[in-house]
Order: sequence, then structure tokens, then C-alpha cells
Amino acid sequence: MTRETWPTPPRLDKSPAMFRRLSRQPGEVIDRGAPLTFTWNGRTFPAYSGDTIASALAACGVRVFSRSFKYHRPRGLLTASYLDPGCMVQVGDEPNVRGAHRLVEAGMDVRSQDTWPSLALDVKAANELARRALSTGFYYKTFMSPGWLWPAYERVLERFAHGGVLGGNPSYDGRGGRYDKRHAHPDVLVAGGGPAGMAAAVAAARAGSSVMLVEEEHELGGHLRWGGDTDLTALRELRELIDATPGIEVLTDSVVLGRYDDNWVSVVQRGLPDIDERLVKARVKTLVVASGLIERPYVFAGNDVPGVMLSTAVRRLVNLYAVKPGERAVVLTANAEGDAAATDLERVGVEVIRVVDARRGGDVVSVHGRSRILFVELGNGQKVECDMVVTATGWTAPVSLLTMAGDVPRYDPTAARFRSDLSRLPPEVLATGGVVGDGTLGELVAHADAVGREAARRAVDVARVRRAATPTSVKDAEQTEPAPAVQLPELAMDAHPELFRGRTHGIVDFSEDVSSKDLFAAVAEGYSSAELAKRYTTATMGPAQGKLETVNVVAIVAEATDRTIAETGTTTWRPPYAPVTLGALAGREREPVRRSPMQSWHERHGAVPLVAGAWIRPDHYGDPAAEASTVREGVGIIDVTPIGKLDLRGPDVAKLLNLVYVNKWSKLEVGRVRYGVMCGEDGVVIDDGVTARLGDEHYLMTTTSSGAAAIWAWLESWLQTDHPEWQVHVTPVTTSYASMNIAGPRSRELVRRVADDIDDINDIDVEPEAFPYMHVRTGRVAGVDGCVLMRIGFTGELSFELHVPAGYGLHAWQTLLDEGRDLGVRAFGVEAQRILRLEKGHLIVGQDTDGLTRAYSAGLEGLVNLDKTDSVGLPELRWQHELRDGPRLVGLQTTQESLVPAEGSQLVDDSGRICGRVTSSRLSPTRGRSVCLGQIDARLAEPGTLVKIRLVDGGTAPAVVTEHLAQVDPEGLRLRG
Amino acid sequence: MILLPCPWCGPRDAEEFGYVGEMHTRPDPLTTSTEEWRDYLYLRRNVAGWTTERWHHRMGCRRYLLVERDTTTNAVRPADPGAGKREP
Amino acid sequence: MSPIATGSPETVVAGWAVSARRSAAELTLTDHTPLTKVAVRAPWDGALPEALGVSFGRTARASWEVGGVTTRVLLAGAAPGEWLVLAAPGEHAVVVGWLEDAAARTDELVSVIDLTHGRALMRLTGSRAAGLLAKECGVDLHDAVCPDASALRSAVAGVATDILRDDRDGTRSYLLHCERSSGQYLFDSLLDAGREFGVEADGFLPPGI
Amino acid sequence: MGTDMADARRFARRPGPARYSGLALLRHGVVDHPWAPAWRTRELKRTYEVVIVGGGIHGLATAYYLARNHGITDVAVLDKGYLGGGGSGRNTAILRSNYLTPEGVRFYDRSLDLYRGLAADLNFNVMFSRKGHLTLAHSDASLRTMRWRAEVNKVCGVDSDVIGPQDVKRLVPEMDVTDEARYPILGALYHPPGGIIRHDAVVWGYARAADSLGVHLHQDTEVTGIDVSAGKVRGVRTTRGDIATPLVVNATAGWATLVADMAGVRLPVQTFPLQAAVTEPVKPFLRTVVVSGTLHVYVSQTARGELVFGASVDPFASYSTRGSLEFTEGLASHVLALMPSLAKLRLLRQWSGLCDMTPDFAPIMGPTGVDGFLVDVGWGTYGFKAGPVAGETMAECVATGRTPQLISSFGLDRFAQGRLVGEKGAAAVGH
Repeated sequence: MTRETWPTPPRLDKSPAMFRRLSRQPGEVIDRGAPLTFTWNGRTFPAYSGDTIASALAACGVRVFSRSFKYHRPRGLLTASYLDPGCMVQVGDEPNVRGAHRLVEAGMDVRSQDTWPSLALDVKAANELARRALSTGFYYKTFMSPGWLWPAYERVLERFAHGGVLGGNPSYDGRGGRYDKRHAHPDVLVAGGGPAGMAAAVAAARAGSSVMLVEEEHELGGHLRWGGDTDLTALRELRELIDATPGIEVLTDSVVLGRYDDNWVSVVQRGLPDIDERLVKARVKTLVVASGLIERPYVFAGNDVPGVMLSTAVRRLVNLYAVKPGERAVVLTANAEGDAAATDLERVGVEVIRVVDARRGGDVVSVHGRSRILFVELGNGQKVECDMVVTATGWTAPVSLLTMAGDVPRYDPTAARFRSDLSRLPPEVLATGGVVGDGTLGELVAHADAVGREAARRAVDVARVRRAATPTSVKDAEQTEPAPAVQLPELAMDAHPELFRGRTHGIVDFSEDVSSKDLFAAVAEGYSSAELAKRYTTATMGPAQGKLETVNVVAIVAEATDRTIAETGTTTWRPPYAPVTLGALAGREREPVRRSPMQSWHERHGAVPLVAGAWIRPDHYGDPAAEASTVREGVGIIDVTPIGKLDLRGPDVAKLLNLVYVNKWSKLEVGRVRYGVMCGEDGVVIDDGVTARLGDEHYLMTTTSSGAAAIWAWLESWLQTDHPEWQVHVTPVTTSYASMNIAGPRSRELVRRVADDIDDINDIDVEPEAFPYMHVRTGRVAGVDGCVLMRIGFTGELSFELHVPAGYGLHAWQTLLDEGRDLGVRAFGVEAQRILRLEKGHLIVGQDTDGLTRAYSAGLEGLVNLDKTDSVGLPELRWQHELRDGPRLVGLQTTQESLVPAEGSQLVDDSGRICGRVTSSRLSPTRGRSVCLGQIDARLAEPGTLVKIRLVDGGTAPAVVTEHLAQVDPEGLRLRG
Repeated sequence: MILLPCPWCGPRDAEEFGYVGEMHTRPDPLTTSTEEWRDYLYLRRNVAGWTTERWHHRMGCRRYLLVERDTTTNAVRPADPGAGKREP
Repeated sequence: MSPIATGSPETVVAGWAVSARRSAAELTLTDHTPLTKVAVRAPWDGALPEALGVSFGRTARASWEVGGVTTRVLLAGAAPGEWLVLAAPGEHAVVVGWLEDAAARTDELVSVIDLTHGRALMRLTGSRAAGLLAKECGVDLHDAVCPDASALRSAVAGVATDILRDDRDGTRSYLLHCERSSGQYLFDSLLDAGREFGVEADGFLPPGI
Repeated sequence: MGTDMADARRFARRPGPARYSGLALLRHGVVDHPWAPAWRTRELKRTYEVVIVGGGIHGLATAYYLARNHGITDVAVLDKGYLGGGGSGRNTAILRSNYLTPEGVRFYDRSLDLYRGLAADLNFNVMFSRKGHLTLAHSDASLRTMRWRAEVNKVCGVDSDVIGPQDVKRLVPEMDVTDEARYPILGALYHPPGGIIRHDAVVWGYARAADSLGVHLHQDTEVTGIDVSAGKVRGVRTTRGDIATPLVVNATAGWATLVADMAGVRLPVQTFPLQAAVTEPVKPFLRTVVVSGTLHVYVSQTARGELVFGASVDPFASYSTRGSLEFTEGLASHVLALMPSLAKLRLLRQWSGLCDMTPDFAPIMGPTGVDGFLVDVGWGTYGFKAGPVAGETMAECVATGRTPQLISSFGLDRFAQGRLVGEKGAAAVGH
């Protein structure tokens, strides 16, 4: 926490009191029976439960809540709603909290953001003096040279970053459940819980739909909540209807974030017990948008001085929170809401000095003052002293969700707002209420009722179509005639004077501190389209995301370019509609982890974990080199369960193998195992493994562990799309078996003890003549039936790969360790196996090969069979064979034996050009020297060629290309033994 | 999240599927020319509009299926009514 | 051994160590991995579906008799041409036998694979079971779409899972069948997500079918 | 390149905008008169020597270098929307040159050179913030790829090396480098010269400079056809009339194949959306660009305090830029896996741009089968990083009719010849 954001409060003798709190108001939402205290910049303030942070502070006479972005001008309440740009605050370790929305809690630690040394006295306010020089986009025009000074300038600019501070302590715990998600499938989702939304929800539910009703505020009711007695009565009735109608799920303090393709609607739900935020992902059959209207600020000089506020802000403060917003008010009104605000103010004893009626040409020219209003200059030239100026100059329709569904709103000059083109909406999206048009409460509710019924009707059709296509679902008994469409009444738009900017320049974007003058300047400089002007001035880029200012921006750009607003157009509203925490979007941690049956043993025996995709494998148990030596000299066992295993059955398996492997498979006998390599159609190596023939029409294929899922899908795609006529069943059995490799000169001895018992026909004769290299046997091992035993090995030693029914994995593993104790058996991990396979020159796909490595570049000349009628990538391999192009995989030995070059080290030729790289490199315990594999230009691949390895430290070391890839037992005597 | 019409399982969230891509035919590997083969490997029509493509319902029925999708709007419809056949 | 840790107390059923815990919670999650699990592959439109008496999208119960031994089985068609047969622990010989006889009576390619060790199985029971599943699965589990005796495959907590609705005397219940090594993860995920519903792990009671 | 002074003279002699400087700024402040337009609106002529389709950073840079380096100023840049409205205005403005292949490294390093001098060169502050660039490794496999990249970079003289978890923690204290992390951080590729830049400023700077050199910029001018006869380009048809020209450069990124089809040229390009998102501003704390290839996420913090996030391209091809919820979900969980302390940070806005993906993650530059039809496409997710060098080399290509050495491996013919560029490497490498 820097000093900058934890200012020491100015010492004040008088402790705050709610001296602006009014007597009980009919619609108030505060609970006077539940007083509490919280702190604001370190000072203790009183409040009532139900207060927002802003209303509580306003009740105590606080009028300045923050400082503006660029010029650090004092800012007060503007909308007194979630959107209020003037009161973003820090609450504990949570930045950018909407102070006019967040309910205050006992002991809450609230601080103003981005002010230094304190809210009252802010040093950066000096910028105001340089205001003209710091005109819009000034930073593009300076600090260009000398270039080396830019970082210094940068640090200065950074200090203006306008936001709170992130709590240093990790606030996300994937398993903590503070952030949560759920899916929902409501028939109808209604976005907006005002009168229209409530009426639509009731109508849809009555028509049999399951309804989700989402409201951003803490209670349903919209503007009725801060209205007069008739409004409150209407609200009460609507609430009773909602409660009385089954099938409506009400989510308050929740916001619809976005409407995505196929009515995939995201909602963030707050105010849940033990959960900070929950993301609801709803597959909605019909979406009803009832987002109401947002009041638009008026642009004039001084329109951001604390005390200038919108009529809705006044009505909220007075009627919801019983807060007296000022003493002497001037009201600029162009509509009923403005008139009502004036009435409210008078009712609660605010002196309304002047009601300026914009409908009769009245206007406000400028407000003078800094942290409080001194006087206001009116259109008729009069200067009037007051402490608040209320504006009611028009509305913006929050069409966000509609534009996400394809709507392109068009400007309607008579109504002075953008009107949605509902004809462009897909049938599964409807709209009602203020976002569509105006009318009496009765007309709005009637429209909403019709829309709700129509939404339900369309939902039924959607549901019918979906159910018909879904095998599990209950089909409609008889094909019922679809109900006739509900006639939707028209909602006219009231005429409204066009009021965007007065005669003076003022703030357009309050959170970005962008003025109408800035927009004019941008246009003059050639950034004349709405989009460019916004990008250049950053207007609408702030936390309010244009909801307050976007229409004013368009209007002012139009004014500056002598175009109509319609010509200038509007902008796309991008999701999310309201900011949402990363925590809610992430929800619970959901990272599937896969465990081997022997995992518990590994953990108990100090295995160092290795993350391999979803698997956690033992890298080693403390001493990989020693583990490797054990395998060379005695016997070791390794858990290879993650190796992919596919059970292949059917008469055409051989055909499939011939197709997907580069080598030939037709002649593999029952009981035999063969190594194979798979390439893509471009000839690039994608996987390798062995496949065993267990029966006439029964094979077991193994793949790399990382490739298991992909190869399964790969085989299915060839079977389903290219050879549907082939009869093959592919079943993944990777974890049906616990797999372990018993490797080392004494492995046969160990396996004999657990698998070979001459009196038992199920047991397996492991003697060399009965069970040669590259053969497979099935039977009983360690007393477990249904085991598969293969004589193969990655390590180059005599070895047996044992696949045990997974449930007995740990048992078999333990048995091997017990039976082999006198043989010095020990478990070895992936690292030891890497050393051993490297000594033996066995390649690892994806390490010794890369995204371009075709078979002939991977040392597979001997394996590829070009005289097939078909196999995947065959043409590319034929061509590579003819042209002999691409690099080659070779063994490398550094002349300095102890030198182990880093994997990834580059090989350079005499001219210093890169001619290859080291793909694998380890110190070989067996050879007592380093051994490497590398990819190298074909011209340098001849055994004995001397190359240079460029070392990590920049030096170079000579190395020679070896005779074989294998640098231990190239003849393969050991593994055949 | 778009909804894909699996002819077997019914409409499901796209995240259950793997995207294979545009339909295209494989030349005969024995008679093909480098030009034809590499067109097959690398060239796609990349249509802006309706196109037929293959998806893999890897989290569901594990069938490969054809879907028609308008790449400008992501609207989808089953490609081949025949592929929709299923037990009653 | 099941891939899902039993915790204590523990008891052994047909060679399987299972939890002996008894929960009285409204919503319970039980490890059913010890059940016999046999997969069948055959042409979806062939003769076998009739023999099994279950179609794609449905589950069915039956009693099979092989050589005097009778077994109760639960059959499910969670994917076209694929069936899952569940039976009491240790019954795979009977089940596989019955299926191979049935297969022999068709002239189609039928694969019968014992996956008892290859898959994990758990049962989620309680009136709010669907509510919990909805937190981890995107499929609509409404009665009209997914009634009792429905079988489908989808992603649960990101894991491909067979979801078999198999209500227990009027109470909602789902069997969840997934690849073995993901069993513990899926089990933990459901317990975690279900905290708000008070979900509890419950012990396995034979025969469990 | 050209020193500051040289530019001063050039701009002084030239008609058009007044030269920008701190002094001019104050002067304008004092007398308070408006700035001259950054670029002019011109008549669409009937003929141009060169027509560049696409008014993004590539098209504008090509036009600028044509005029500046080769004196070719009879050039029109056409855009169907506004300047920089496509990928240039939608990318996450990350710059780096730590690629995997030598040809890639040299190419992007030249771009970084040009970027370093760009503010002075264009007399427009593009705000290149050299924060340094971290690519995290969560597995030994990715660590190996990092080492591979670092070594190639070093051979090519690019500052880049593999560092350990503690160094990562030192650079980014918010990072969870414990073993408890599901994706433990085993190390990272650290590339000090990398950083972020103000992407719009780059576009506007090139536009202003090109305009002042006589290039015509035409916005809201969509190309509807390209006239080709006898294998040669004759002209283009647009929504504002036809233009006769012997030379057309296709720099339309996500729409590349649609424009190429007009000339009868087929490209191995598929269009995938690439999404990005930005958070509300918080006080600066993230001093470097952080990328995790495994988690498909990259993060940087702007001078305004916002965190800018990007990811890998969408899972399926599309021309739709509507964006998806699943993108933000995946993004958030991956960001929090790296930096758990960001959970309370709010995502403010998401958007999407179109990427022209090639099979080998490398661009397609230079001539095509049609004489006079040149392409500068296939940029995938790397287009913005390459802007200046692509402009410089394409300009040379147009002016001299020869393919510069720097882009010789990026020809269209490489696919038919099966000589792909290895930028994909062992695994697709992140941003």
C-alpha cells in the first residue's frame, strides 16, 4: 500500500453525523433500526443498513468522492447509480468499487482512490494549470526525442493511471468456492427488473415458461422505486404478482453481461451467502431485454463540479436513501423526470431557486466553482447562486444486449435518442419497456405482458425442436399445432428536445476526463469518424464503457463534422455489459488431473513430481543416475501407466495398422509385438509405440502418453470418414491397466518369480526360447488374471512391460518390489528412463523430432515401407526419400567427455551458420561421458563429421557425429538377451 | 458458445466438439502429384459464408459429423439430413 | 482398488476396498467403481440392440441367467453403437458370458470388453442432484429432456462422462461413469461444487445395482 | 532511421502538418489554435502507380517506405473502413523478436529496430515501452523449447535467455512460483528488448507521415474486384469507382483470401478470430509482458493502468468478431493460475480481430502467379510485430521488383515445394 492511496486523513475535531438525512420517506430502502459505522479515508462514519457507500457519505454531507483522471478536478455524485463515474472507491483490498451501488457494511474500510496527499488537497490538480498544453492526444506530440528519455516520461505518465490498488495477498483460491459458476436453461430470461421486466416475467411464467428475471439493483422495481405514491402502489402490486407466480427465479444485484451466439447468455450473480460472485451461463430459449433507460448528462462548462447531478440521482438520493442532496437548487428540465425531481426537492425542503424549462428554450450555460458550486449562469444571462444544479436533458437506451444480437440502432431526432431496429433481431430475442419506447405505466406493462406471452410461445417452439433432436427427451405425444403469434402493441416514442451540448464546452466522458473541446480538436486533426475520435481522445474507453457518454460523443462529433447524428452513426457495445471480476469468470479451479494406481506409493517414497499434461509422474526418487545404473546392472521398475493403450478388434485391424503406421503390418503373427511410427499426411512424425497381436482379430496398441487421446481420435477419423467399410472397434484402455516396465539384466529372474509357476496353466513361461524379444503373452501375474506381458523396452535392457488390471496395480507393483528385494530391485523414474533411452538412441517424438520432422529426418530409414498401396503421408515420404532432403537425426559425442551441452544448443558450421541443434543430452552413467542426439543438415550427417556446438555461455565445443544413434549396446544384445 | 447439431446426441455446446475443418477430398496417394497433394495439405477455401465442415463430438458420441456453418455469423445447420439417422 | 480414496472407515466388498461411511445427508455421492462394468460395441442399427433391449439414449434393467447363475444388470446406451452393462461386483464372468452368447447369435462384429478396472463410477443421489450437476455440466437435465432412465454422454467438470439417470425409489439419482484415472478428480470436484447443497460422500453398499 | 534533425528538415520543407514537439505543444496551448489535420481527405484518382489494399499498419507502412525510401508517392491506400480498424487496432500491441527460426528472428529483429526509431522517424510518439518480455515454461518440454529459442536468438545477436523461477518472481512479484501451482513455473525465456506500444499511434504516425509525403489515404473505400488479363494486374474496382493500376499489394490480413480470390490467386490461409480483453485500470504493478504458451495467455499493463490480455486464436475458423464468453472464462482461469491476486480485478471489455493463419505460422510475402499482384499476408497473430519491417521489405519488393533477402523464405511457392518455415517448432509458441 503506497502512501499515494492510503492518505492520512486531515484532523477534524467534529465527528461526522448524518445531518443531511431526511425524515422517513415512503420508498426508502434504509433500515433505520440497523445503524452501523464504517470508515472513509480512515475516519469513522455512521450509516444505516441499506445505504450505499455513497448515500451514507452524502447523508453526512460529503460532496467530493474522487478526483478526475487527467486534471484531478474534484468529483461528486452524478448519477448516484452503479454507473456513477464520480465515486469509484477502494474497499479494503478491492479496487474500483462502485460506491453508489455497493451497500455499506459495518466496519467497511472505504478509501478514495488516486488522490495524493489527500482527497481535499490533491497535488496533481496542478495539471489543470497546464490544461491547454495537455490538450487531447498531447502525449502523441511530444516526448519523442531524445528516445532514451522516454522511459522517464513514461514513469510520469504512469502516475496518472486512474484506479485503485490490488490487494497484495492472493484473493483467489480455486477450491475456496468464493467464485462459482452454474449452467441454467430457462425458457425465458428477462434482462431488467423494472416494471416492464416484471410484467414480462409474470406473463411468460403464467404461460408456462420457466423464467429467470435479472435485475442489476438490489431490489426489483426500476424507476418505480424512487417514484411517488402511485408508482409505489404499482410496484407493490407487481412485486405481489412476482411472488404469487410460480416458475420465476429472481436474481437481484445481478447483471446480464452478454448475449452470445445461440442465446448463450451470461449473468453475474452477487449477494449470495459465502460466494463473492457467481457466473450463471444460461442457454436461453427466448431472451427478453427490458433494460430501461439511462439518463444522459448534459455537456456545458462546469458540468462536473460537485453538486451538478442528474434528476434520477436526486430522486434516488431523496426517495431511496432519504438524503437531502443540497440546500439551493437550480433544475434544468426537459422532461417529466426533471419536473418530478424539482417537486421532490421542494417536498423535502430544498429551496428550488429556479426551474429552467428546456422545452421552452431555457438553458444552463455554465457552472462556476471548483469543489462546490458557487453560481450558475443561465441562458438568459442571469447568474444564480446555488449549491446544486440538476439536469434532466434526455435518455440513452442501453441497447447493448440487442446490438450483441444483431440490432443496429438508428437515431430518431424527434425522440432525441437511438431507436433499436427490432426487425434485425433473431426470433429468440425480444425487447420491451423503455429500451423500446415510451408510454404510460399501463401501456408499458401491456406491451411487456404481450412480449412475455410471445416469449413463452417462442420458447415452446424452440424447446419442441430441440427435444425432437435429442434421443433422451420426452417427445410430444401428438404434434400439437404451434400457438398463434401474440400481437405485439407498438410503443411510441415521446417527443424530446435534442439536448447534448449547450453553448459552452464541458466534460463528455467523466471517467476519462474528455471534454467536448477535446472531441472538436480530434475532429480538426483528422480523426473525424466517431471511432477514430474515440480512440484518439479515449472517450467511452473508461469504466462506464460509454453508457453515459456514447450518445453525447456521437452528437458532438456530428456537430464538429457538420453531419447529422444519424450520418455519424453509433458504436458497437462490446461485452461485458458490466465489468465482471476475473474470479467470477474463472469460477472454481477446473484442471482435470489424472492419477496412476501407484501414485500413492510414489508420493510415499519421495518421488519428485513431473507435470506431464494431465498426469503427474515421478521424475525420480532422489538419484536418477543411480536409478539408471540399477537398471543397467540389476533390475528396476518404472510406472508407465500413462502410456496410451488402445484395444483394437475386428477383421480389418491389420488394414488400419498398415494405413496409420509407416511400416508394414500384414504379417504380424499372434503373440508378436512390433514397433511402429505414425506420420501425418505431410510426412511429419506424430507418434510412435508398439502394437501387440493378442488374437486373430484382437490387438493392443500403445501410444506416447501425450498422444493417447489424439491418436485415438486420429484412428477414429480414418475409420469413420475414410474407411467406414472397415470393421474395427477401437476402445481406449489406457487406464484399464496399470503399466510397469521391469528392466535390467536381472528382470527375467524377477518376472519369473511373479509370472512363472509351472503348475499353473494361466502362468507365463518367461524363458528366452519360450518368450523371445518382441513377443507378447497374456495370463496371470502376481496372482492377477488378465495381465498382458510384453518383451519390449525403451531402456535398451532386457525388459518386460507388464499391464495389470488397474485395480491390482499397486498390488503388482508392491509384489515386484517384495519379490525382488534380494535382487536389489528399485523403482526408477522418468529421468532415469530418459538417460537410458538416450544411451540406447531411442528417439522421443516431440523432443528429437519437431513440427517439421519427416520420417527420414528421424533416423527411420529402416522402418519406412514405401511399397504400400496406401498409408498416411506416403507421398511425402516417397518424395523425401527421392530428394533426400530435410535434416538428419544423429548421435553426437562432445570431444570433451564431461561436457553436457544444454538441450536446444545450436550446432554451427565453420561459417558460423546454424546447421542443427542438440535435441537430447545427458551424462551417461554407463559410458561415464555425455551422450547426445541432434538434428543436423544432411550434408553433415556422415559419421565422424566434426561439428561445433554453440554453448549457452557463448563458447563453442567440438563434437563428432557417431556411428549409431545408440551409444550403448548398438547391436542390441542386451535387450535380446 | 455456439450450439452444434449433433445428428446423434442432439444440439450440444461447441466445447464438447473438436473442430476438424473444411471438407476436402484426399487424392489417391499412388497417383497424386506434388502440386495436387500439397493443395490438399495446405489450401482451404476459407469461405466467408456458408461452408461444410467436419467436427468431432469428442465429449459425446465420439462420432465425426458434418455441419454447415455460416462463417460470418456462426449460424449452423446439419449438413446432411441422411447423417441424422438414429434409432426412433 | 478403486481410484477414489475411501477414507475411513473402510471395508472390503468382493475384493474391493470401499468406504463404509454412512451419510444421512439430503445429497450424497457414492463411489460405485466396484460394480462390474462391461462395454459392448456393435452396429447401432444391427441385431444386438434388440437382444439387449435398450436403445441409444436409454437405460434398462434386466436379469440375466447363465448356467443357472442369475444376475441383475443395468444396461445403458450412452452413445450410438455403444452399450454399458453394469452388474454387482465380481459378476463380470456371467455378464461377459451372456453378452458373448448374444453376440454369437448375430453375424455382426460385436466387441465385449470388461472395463471394470478401466473406468470409475459414482452415484449422485438427492432431490438437488440435478442442481449440483448443472454446476459442472452444460446439458439440460430437465425432466422433459432427461427423464428417469436417460443415458447420455457429456462433459462433467471437463471430463467426458456417461450420465445415467437412475432414480432411487422416487429420488433423483445419477450414475456418473468416466475414465478411471479421472475418477478422483471428478469425485472431488462434485464434493467441492456441492458444498452449498450440503453434499456428503457416502459409503458403498453391495450389491449397489 | 534518419536522425531527428534530418526529419526536422524533411518535415519543415514539406507541406502538411506542423511538426510535433513539446515546444509546439506549449505554443499551441498558449495561443490555443487547433492543429492541422494529421492527414488529408483526397480525391480518388482514376489511376495510381501502386494500389495498396488494406489501411492497417502493413498497408500504411508499405506506402510510407515506398515514398520515403524509394520516392514512389503515386500510391493509394484503400480501406473498407477507417484506418487501423482491423487487426492494427485490435491486437495487444506486444513487440518482440525472440522467435524460433533464424529467418524469423532476423526479420522480427529488424522490425524491432525500426520500432525503436519510429517515434523520431515519424515525428509521432508511438510510446514504445520496453518493459521486457517473459515467456513462462511450465514443463521441461517447454523449458527445452525456451532454451532452443534462446540459443537461436543469441546466434542471431538477439538479447534473450532462459531464467529461473526466482528471477521470474523478481520481475513479477505477483507471480505464483510455488510448486503448489497446478502449472509450476520452471523458468522462462526473458527477452529484455520486448515490450508494448500504443498500436493506434503507430497506425496514425504512419498515416500522417505517408500523407505528408504525398500518399493518398482513402477510407470507406472497399475493393470489390481486381482486373487481371493475360496474367497481369490492370486495375481494381472499388465502391467509389475503378482505378487503373499495374501494381496491387494485398495487405488485408483476415480478409486476405477474399481479396486474393478476386485476382484468381489461392492462398494457404485460414481466417481465425483472435480475442483480447482489457480490465479496469489499477495502479501499475506489472512491469513486464508475461506470456504462457502452455496456458495460452499473455498479459501486459498499459501506462493507463489497464491490464491487456490476449490468448491463442479461437478453436474454429470464422469471420465473426463477436467474441465469446468461453474465451473470457478460459482467460480468467489461466491468468489467476499465474497471478491469484488479480481475482478482484474486473474485466471491462472484450473484442476480437481476424487472423490470417498459415500452416507454418510464417507469413506469405512477395510475388504471386499473377504479375503485379503482390501479397503481404499470412501474419496470423504476429502481424503487428512485423508492421514496420513488412512495410520496408514490401516497399523494396514493389520498387525493385526483387524479393529482399530478409523475406526470401516467406514466398508463396514454399508450400508447393514443401519447404515450410519451422516457426511452429516443437510446440506452437505463444506471443
